[in-house]
Amino acid sequence: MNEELKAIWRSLFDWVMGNGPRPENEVIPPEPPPDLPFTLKPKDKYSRFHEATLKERYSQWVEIHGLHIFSIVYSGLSVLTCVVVVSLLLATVAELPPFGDEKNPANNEVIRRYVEHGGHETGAQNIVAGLILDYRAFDTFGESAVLFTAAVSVLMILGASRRNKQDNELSPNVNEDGKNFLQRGPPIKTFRKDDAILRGVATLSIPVILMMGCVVVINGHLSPGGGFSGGAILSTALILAANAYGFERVHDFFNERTFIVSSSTALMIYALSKGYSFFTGANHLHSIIPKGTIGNILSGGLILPLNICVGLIVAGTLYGFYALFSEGDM
Amino acid sequence: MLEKLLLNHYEAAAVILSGIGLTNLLLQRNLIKKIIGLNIMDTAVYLFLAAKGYVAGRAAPILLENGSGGWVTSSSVYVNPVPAGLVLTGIVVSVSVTAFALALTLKLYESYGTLNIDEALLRMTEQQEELEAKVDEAEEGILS
Amino acid sequence: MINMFAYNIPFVSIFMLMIAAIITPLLPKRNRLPEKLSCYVIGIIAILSAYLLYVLTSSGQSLSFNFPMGHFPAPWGNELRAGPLEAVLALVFCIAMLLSLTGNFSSTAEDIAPNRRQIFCVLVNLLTASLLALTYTNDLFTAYVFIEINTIAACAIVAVKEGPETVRAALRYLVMSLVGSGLVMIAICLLYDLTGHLLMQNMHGAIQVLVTTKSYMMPLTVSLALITAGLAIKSALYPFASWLPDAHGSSTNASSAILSGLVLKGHIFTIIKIFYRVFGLEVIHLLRMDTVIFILGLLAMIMGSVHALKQTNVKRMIAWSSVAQVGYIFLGVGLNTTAGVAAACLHIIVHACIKPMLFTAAGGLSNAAGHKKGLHALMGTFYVNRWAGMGLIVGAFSMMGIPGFAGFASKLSLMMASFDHSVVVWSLAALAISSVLNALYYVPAVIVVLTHNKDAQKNFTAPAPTRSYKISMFIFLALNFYLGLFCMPLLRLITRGVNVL
Amino acid sequence: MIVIEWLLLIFLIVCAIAVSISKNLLNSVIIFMSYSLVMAVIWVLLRSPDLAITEAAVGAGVTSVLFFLALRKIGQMGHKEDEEK
Repeated sequence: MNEELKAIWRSLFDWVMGNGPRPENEVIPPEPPPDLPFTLKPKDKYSRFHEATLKERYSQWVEIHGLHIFSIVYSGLSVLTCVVVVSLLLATVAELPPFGDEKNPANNEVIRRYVEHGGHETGAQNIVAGLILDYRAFDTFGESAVLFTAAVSVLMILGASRRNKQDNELSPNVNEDGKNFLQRGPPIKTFRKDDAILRGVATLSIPVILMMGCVVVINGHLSPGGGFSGGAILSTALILAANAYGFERVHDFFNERTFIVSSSTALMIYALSKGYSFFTGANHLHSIIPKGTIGNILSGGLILPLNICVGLIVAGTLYGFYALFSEGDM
Repeated sequence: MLEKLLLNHYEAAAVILSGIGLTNLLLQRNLIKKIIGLNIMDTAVYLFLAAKGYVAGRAAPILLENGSGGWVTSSSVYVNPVPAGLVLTGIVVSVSVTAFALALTLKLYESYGTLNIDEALLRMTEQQEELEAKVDEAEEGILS
Repeated sequence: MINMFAYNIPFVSIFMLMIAAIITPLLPKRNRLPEKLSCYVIGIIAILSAYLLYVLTSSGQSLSFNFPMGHFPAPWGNELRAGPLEAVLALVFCIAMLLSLTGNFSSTAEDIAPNRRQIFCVLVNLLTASLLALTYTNDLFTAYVFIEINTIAACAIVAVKEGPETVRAALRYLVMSLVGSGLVMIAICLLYDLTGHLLMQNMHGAIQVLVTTKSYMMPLTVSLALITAGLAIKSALYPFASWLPDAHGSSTNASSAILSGLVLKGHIFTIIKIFYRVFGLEVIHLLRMDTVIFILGLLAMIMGSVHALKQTNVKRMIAWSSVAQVGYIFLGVGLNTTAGVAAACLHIIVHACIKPMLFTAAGGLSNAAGHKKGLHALMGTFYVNRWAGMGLIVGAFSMMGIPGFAGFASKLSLMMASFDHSVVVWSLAALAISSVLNALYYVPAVIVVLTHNKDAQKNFTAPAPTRSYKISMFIFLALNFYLGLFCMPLLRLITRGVNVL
Repeated sequence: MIVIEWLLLIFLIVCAIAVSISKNLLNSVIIFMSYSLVMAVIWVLLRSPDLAITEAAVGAGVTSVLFFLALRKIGQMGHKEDEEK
């Protein structure tokens, strides 16, 4: 028993060390002549049976299967992470106040004032519009600033790249060097298609979309919608026009300069009017802005002009994103 | 616990979705998928908020007319408007972030030809080594 | 009690920066007008903040006030809040931002193309506005919105220097930041659901009620953990700090200085505010978050320095040292006492003054060595640009905690704060080890810079440092010595501010 | 009504998982678009028409367009257009 164990252990040891099983009647090879180059010397006396050591086998195995196994382990770990996060959050959700119950802590005196006095305090029929553009207007101002930040950042990243590229194309040497230094992706193509169907549909639908967008923007204080969603609808009209008639036609009235000037001006009007209302509110001064009667189109104090400003900013910015992403320029 | 989860089914779905989104954002290696994961996570959180604002049997927060030319302003008629306001802000934030992240992704692809940040690092080090080797060769050439 | 003018300062400073950011794209690009505008606006706001600080503390007691944004009082509208701590942080943020901009005026011009420089100024203005808003805000959702502005602007000023490496670093930074803001958003939703408020003091009241009745403890714990984790990712607490050296090491010097000195601090101060004003120290202790923060802080102090030891690029070394310094701040927060938080705030201020100086100095030195950033390439650069060399030496001594330099003051106050705490052994040991490790990588840098190197010095062709560089470096050095020698009044001021927080 | 709610929620989760495991980026983006549309429907059910309009215009509209443009730029959208050109 002991001997057997020893033999098994021995063979295991040999396998790990890479010496292979030792034959019964082993003939030990003679020592190689000393004048042979060092590299040709056999590794050890069992060299005939030399196999790769465990380490070598491991590295070979890793070379062949490593990436595959790694990706499997990685996705397994991802799923595990996901399950852990989800179960933790589910355990939390199970203890939260019940769904749809009017006794929840969120339905408190804050909400009561928004609903009961929101109408005559802000003049807006849509309580949400009154909430975001009057009660909590600072958040909404921050939100427009986020959009502005993203717009200038995207303009910086993509707008400048296109100009540099053109410079590179002008001087082939630079381009060559650039290719040597960095392997570039496939060249970015621009598409110009003359599609009669698209053009016809666009001619019919662009006025409708524009009108829809304007209605959503202008009725922001009366019905669902408002500056942001209306602006997004307006920008889709611009995008459709750019697709159907080509960018040049849209560039005639809307280029980088107009974009910057219009969105900065609109944001400036927004900031100044909101700043006036914050200032008067905080210092308990009388604000000259009338509230109007609820339900009229000219009501809600600053909400209507603010919605129009936001609509302009959003339409310009989202179209700007589109133009920068597809053409790399405006 | 399961009963409560079934009661809070919107919230439960929202946290499952946000968990999936978070995992995608953290662990997907393709940047486009990371960004989609970000969007999934954000919308899931907004779903959670919107579900928290819902009160059974109440109307959307737009003032209704009562028969006599006035407005119904009882707070037991409308759902909670605050989550809607917060989510509106949040949607703008997530579209801005998406556009910015996509722009950076395109730029990364232009420079490295890959959508994977780690692979980009690998390529950068390879290219730097090549460049250094070239510089060394050139220096040796000058010396000789 | 507070005059009309001082009362409006928090609102006016945020709004001035916003309007400066909006107007900058319309300005002509010549004469570096956009940068001058940013500098002037930030300088004016620094003066205003100093005046606010004076008004709030001159009468002997610490005043604080709330500023409603709009016509509606607190739980219905947004609100800003200003106290001595907020004022002092706003002052320091503005000064550090101004000096980072002016000190790196020429290197910014070298690194960034003119059409990008204008956008860089827009981003800097927005970043400062968001930092001030994070400092002053009293509303959790407003904090979230400004954290997002901060995220986008911070990633964009990493990518403002052209080149593939910055894009990669910015993307990595962006992904980690977005994970962080996602966690913060989930936590804010949970807290809103539990309390029904978004305003900090109303949330505080509701949470106290929840804790005394022992209801919803599990969601409360989860939301606290999520919001802390989210902000810790953004402020590069150690296990989440892998993005930091790339972002801070590869960007232009001004961006590195701003990011390391200020952006991290804005998020850390938000954590402090949430701990103090939303949860309260007892609740934090009850939910065991102080222990977690303390342990992570200890880990960051050691591991940040260990990573910094391995670096050969000077900017990456300084960036990893930021990770260690963030660990010090979290150590103070994790002590969970007024003295601990005050020491953490003091370290925020000290680090906001030292780190931009170190980055500016490193930028000047590597500029002197012909834009090489490897440590060995800087040999003898002290004799080319003595201002930058002085900056590096003083900053290094300060980081090591040599008495008389700014870092010593904050380390001493951290030590004092941990004495009345049960974990004193741990924090003292970590402070000692971390200081030794700091010395291990800063001393060689100082020696390299001071070593005469005749061969290489002939090749240095850098222009002499500009006047703005000298002036900013002088102010940095002066601030450093002021903080090192006369920090006790400042610490008392901060303690008063923490008490009324 | 409750059945529809459940169906929509399950659809959302299936979409999210499909986005994560799909090999083709174009498929992922299209699935994400349908996810956004269903989310807009759910917000109508939750009495938040403002959100529904915004999500339909932004999430399903503009965000998806941005994704499509990005995919076209990196050449993952199929090559029909190239051939025509």
